[in-house]
Amino acid sequence: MSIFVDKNTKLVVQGITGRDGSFHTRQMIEYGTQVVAGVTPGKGGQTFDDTVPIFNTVAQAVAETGANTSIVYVPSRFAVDAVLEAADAGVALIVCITEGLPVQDMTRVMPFLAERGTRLIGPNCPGIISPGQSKVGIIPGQICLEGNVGVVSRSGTLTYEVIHHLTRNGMGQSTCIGIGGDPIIGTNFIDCLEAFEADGATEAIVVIGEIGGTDEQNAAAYVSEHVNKPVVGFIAGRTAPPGRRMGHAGAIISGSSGTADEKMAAFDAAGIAVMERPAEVVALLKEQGVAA
Amino acid sequence: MSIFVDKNTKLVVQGITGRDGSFHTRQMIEYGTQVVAGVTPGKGGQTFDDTVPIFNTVAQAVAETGANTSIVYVPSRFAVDAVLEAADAGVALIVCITEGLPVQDMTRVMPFLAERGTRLIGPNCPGIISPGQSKVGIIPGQICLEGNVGVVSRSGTLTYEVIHHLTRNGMGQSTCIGIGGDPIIGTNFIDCLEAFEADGATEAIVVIGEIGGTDEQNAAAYVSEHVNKPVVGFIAGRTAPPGRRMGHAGAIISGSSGTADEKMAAFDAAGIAVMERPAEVVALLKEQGVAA
Amino acid sequence: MNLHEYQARALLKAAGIPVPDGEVATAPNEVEAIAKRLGGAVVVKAQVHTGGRGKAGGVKLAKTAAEAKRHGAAILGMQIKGLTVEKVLVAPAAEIASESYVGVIVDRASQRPVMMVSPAGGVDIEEVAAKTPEKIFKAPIDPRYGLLPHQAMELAFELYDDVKQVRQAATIMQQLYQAFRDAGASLAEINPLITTPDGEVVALDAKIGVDDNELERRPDVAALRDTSAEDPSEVEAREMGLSYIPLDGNVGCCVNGAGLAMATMDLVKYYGGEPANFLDIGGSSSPEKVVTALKIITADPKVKSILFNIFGGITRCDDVANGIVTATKGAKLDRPIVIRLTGTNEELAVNVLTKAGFEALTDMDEAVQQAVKLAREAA
Amino acid sequence: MNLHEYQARALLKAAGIPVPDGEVATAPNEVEAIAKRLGGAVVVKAQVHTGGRGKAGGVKLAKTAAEAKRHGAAILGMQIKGLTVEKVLVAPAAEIASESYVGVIVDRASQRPVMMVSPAGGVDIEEVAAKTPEKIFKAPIDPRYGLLPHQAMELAFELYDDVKQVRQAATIMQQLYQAFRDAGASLAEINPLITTPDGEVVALDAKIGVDDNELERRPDVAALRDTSAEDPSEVEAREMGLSYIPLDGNVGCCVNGAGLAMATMDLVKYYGGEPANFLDIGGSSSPEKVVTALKIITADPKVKSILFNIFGGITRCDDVANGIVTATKGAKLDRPIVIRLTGTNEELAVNVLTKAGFEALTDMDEAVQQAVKLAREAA
Repeated sequence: MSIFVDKNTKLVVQGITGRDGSFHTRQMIEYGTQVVAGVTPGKGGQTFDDTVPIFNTVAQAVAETGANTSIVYVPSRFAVDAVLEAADAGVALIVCITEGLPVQDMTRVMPFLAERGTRLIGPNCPGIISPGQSKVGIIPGQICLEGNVGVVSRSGTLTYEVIHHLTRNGMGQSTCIGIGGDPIIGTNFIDCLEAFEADGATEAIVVIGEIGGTDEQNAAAYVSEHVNKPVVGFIAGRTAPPGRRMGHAGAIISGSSGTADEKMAAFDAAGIAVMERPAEVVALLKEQGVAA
Repeated sequence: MSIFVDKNTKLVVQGITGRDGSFHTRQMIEYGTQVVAGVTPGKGGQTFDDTVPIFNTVAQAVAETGANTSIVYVPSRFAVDAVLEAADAGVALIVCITEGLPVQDMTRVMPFLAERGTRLIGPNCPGIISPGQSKVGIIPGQICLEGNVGVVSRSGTLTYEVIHHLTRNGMGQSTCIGIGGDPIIGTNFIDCLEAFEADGATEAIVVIGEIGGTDEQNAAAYVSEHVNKPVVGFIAGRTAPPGRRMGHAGAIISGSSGTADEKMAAFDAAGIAVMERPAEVVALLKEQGVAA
Repeated sequence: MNLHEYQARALLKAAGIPVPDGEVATAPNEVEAIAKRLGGAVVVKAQVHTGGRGKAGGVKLAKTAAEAKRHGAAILGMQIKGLTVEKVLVAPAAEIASESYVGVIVDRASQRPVMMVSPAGGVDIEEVAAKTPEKIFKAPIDPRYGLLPHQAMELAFELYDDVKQVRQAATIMQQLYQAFRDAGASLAEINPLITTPDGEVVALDAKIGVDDNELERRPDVAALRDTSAEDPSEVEAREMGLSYIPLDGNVGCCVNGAGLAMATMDLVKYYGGEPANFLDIGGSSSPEKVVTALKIITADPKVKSILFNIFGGITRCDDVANGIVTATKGAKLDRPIVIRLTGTNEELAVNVLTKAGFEALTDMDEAVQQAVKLAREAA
Repeated sequence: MNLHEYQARALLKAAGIPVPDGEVATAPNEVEAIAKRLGGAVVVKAQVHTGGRGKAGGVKLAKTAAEAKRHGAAILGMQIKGLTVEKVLVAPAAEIASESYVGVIVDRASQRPVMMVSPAGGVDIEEVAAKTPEKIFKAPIDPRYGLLPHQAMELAFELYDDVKQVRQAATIMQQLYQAFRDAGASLAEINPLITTPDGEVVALDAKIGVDDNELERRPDVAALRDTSAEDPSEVEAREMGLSYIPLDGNVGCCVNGAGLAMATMDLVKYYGGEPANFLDIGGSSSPEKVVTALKIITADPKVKSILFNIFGGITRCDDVANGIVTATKGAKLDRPIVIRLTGTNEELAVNVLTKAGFEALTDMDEAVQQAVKLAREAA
């Protein structure tokens, strides 16, 4: 088991013939993901790498291949419509890797998705991987290991760092999901916590947050009320100055709100074991009774 | 019993101090309608005719008086926002008497109301009356009689003509509702048929349609599948030329579609007794077993 | 309100859609001058608010400016379905490689705008829809989002294979939707949308119908109304807030309310007569409106009897009665009149009318039968 | 990207909001000339991207043009929170009857824009929100509909009793939202929105923050960027696609990924050091980016040791290694460097580095500890 993606994930790649799209499509196929279709307007009828049929529209791709998940690699100025197109075509899950989507556009995207019951992961995220089953995104497959720790993070490489520690210490993952670094994202911590709590294969959860916003505080409140599995947490940005965007559009301390300290305190109050360093993840999980 | 409005209707009048609003508010109060509030921005705190408190906003009116229904008499350029304001304030039913609302605006109003679960009657309609209980709109109260015939119509004075025949012949009405003459309206024939069918006080239904659109055809299909009560119908516009708007924005035969003949045929096929003249309403109802 | 082709073309052009050059002329000399300026073959097209111009001889191809002038002289002043041609559009004759249809309407059933396209363009689209519905492709538009790029692309792929043309058509659809929004239209269509021999996608003919309810807030669009192309009596009625449509019969009808007005016309027919018009004096009627209404009805020489049918609600019967008395004070009516009034202030009205020597009925069927009979006797 | 007050004022003015006159000056003479043109008392306001200008002496009232010139001379060139004042706004001193706050932000929690108003204007709104939250009134905006007229009226009634002022404020809110939309803003506020003694509602100070992701499609807004008001190293980094923020410490950090970059800074602090900067070289890094990154880090004299922390994913470790080698080929680094690399092409990278005489670590904690130690030794 796992959350959001698994062996039954049938993926359509939007922007399959682009630089990033083609590179990562090969990586995903190599990992074992069922990539059933690609979309590039005007290249409908062609075949990607002699294996994946290309369509002009997502609607055609879904109709012809039964794709249930889409991944968006198109450039930022086309990405909003790519997400809406996938939602209109009826896929259940959209993973948007592209960064640079205007936040006002996202305020219009979210109700569009809600009306159609479509889940979005991202934008500006590394995607999701359920080790041994399916990889939808850019998380390096070789650092992951099949197992029972669920990992959810607002970050990319910091997540890899944590996964790396887990894998080296024999702690496999059920699903690793990067929810993205933007102020408005499709899937938040609570969505993932809820899914991990319900997932039979997940025994413990690692939550990796950062400064900015109140998602971690909301996650903490959710954990104390609804999550019975052990949760371990990390917050990046204790040394970040207020008022500056730390790379991620969403990583900003506004006034005195959204600091790492406030988030760590919220984790602590909710019974989430808080790491001081990423390297502590394994030790803390063991303390919570998780076996390597 | 009745549909949509009854003794428990607590009405807020939007535009209560305007020319039409004040005139019809007095008529409604005289008829016995519970008019609990009025709204005119800037006149909050005043009292209409020493009896009805006036508020600056519908939200305030609803909060202070528990109004559950609103009627809109404001000029057409303010009417769209008046409808949205009432929906935002949480009333369950909005009756929009005002005519002249742009149809493209209505395409945006409808999903707004749907999201909030608000029913709109109109725009460009005479409103609704449940004789002996409540009158919300401009249908003359003195031509109505309490009883068990439900009347629904796209027209105003043509409806009065039919009600007049019913009342003069001792056939009272459960509710008479004018759904409006515009191409896009909040409540259509089917909504009313469904409500009349479910209403214990209604024993028979009179449907008064006209040329333009396919609402009557849809109503006919609905009647044959879902309505067990006797239904009598009339269609105005058998002599109307194609391509011309007959007063109502919605009363237009487009190409060869939306003609009176096609609608009458649909009624007939659905087992709806079709009047040739408004004066036949009583005789046809009696044929259907309705007692005077 | 319908726009002329040349007005619709201008709106589409302003929205960025490629439209061939073209100018409007009201005299044959102007036609010739425009044809000279354009050079090459031109098409001279009657600008009237009706379909079927081509069949009626209102669209002609000219190889030379002189020929264009001759066509202009023939078409200007021509009658098409009862309308006089006051203006012609002179445009370059386009070379056509393919013809498609692209249009957007407000769909009553789904309560949304719908973009429709068909590779079978250049012909009556209603016929295509009736005979080969599989050649019509539709995208419902959520007006809160507009026509989304992927929707336009999906439709455009139904028209063309070449991705360059697909993108051009998709852009045109988005521009067409924008023009539709900006004009407050209930319909905006390009028929045909052509491809030229060198592969460009171009809008050859355009049609825009504007929602009358939009005109108050869009004075620029309202200014496009061409009253010279309308029946003067309709213009006068509209300016007084009356809704009037002339017909072919001989019983002049004056009614309050559109539904009742139609039902009155139908009843005239039912009793063997023919209505001369649709006329709704509206809800808040004043004696002045009634005076205008009577003036318009009596100006129609086909009218042999006049029928008033008033169900008082907001409309006060005495207002109508006073209007009738005022209108007939100066000159006695030269045609018989039948007046039916019931509802608000009925008694006052009957009083006013009786004093002035008019009879007042209260039953609709009775009044209609009488009016039909009088018209028949007068004919 | 933050706009200067004078830029924000111009956008609000363009949206129709009443804003007092005012011009920008870069020299005391200009200040004097503007003050003369305006006549009467003026206010001279430092244009810098930070709050607390007033407390820092960056906002001064002048009764005469000569006094304005003196204030201009004092304020221009002044340092406020590390930023040099290059421009001042000279505006008429307004008479104030009341001060309110009106602002619109994108609210992360509700994923919508929210319009906020408070009758307690002219002060730090965050303080108002913290101490007297009952004085803040909010309306969530459905971006598909915009700020609806009734929402604006509801908020405006919380600010004023006079219906004329209520309508003015409601109109200003709708214009503010439009400016917010048109600029691609994440924040747009008027603080204070004042009433004048004769009852007019006027925007006295304005603040607009633009979403960087909007700049590509809004060249007019992007053109408002004032690089003279920024740290030159930040400008250079941004132009190379790097995300760089200078800090006060002495360990220069170069990391791929924002989260890992923050975690690296935090770990520096954890092991007793102080990070000199945040620097994210991004996902698709090239050797060129690494060269620029090293140049920016070494240009900071506070930096005593340099720390690379790279987790290869899309970023290839060998690209980073080659960048380091290229950057140090001409001139040897004058400060110690610690390099941690793991992930994609790790072995290639170690090879490249070893050949060039660098040591390569694979553990983050070890690398950070070493960099902290080296900085401490160098200090």
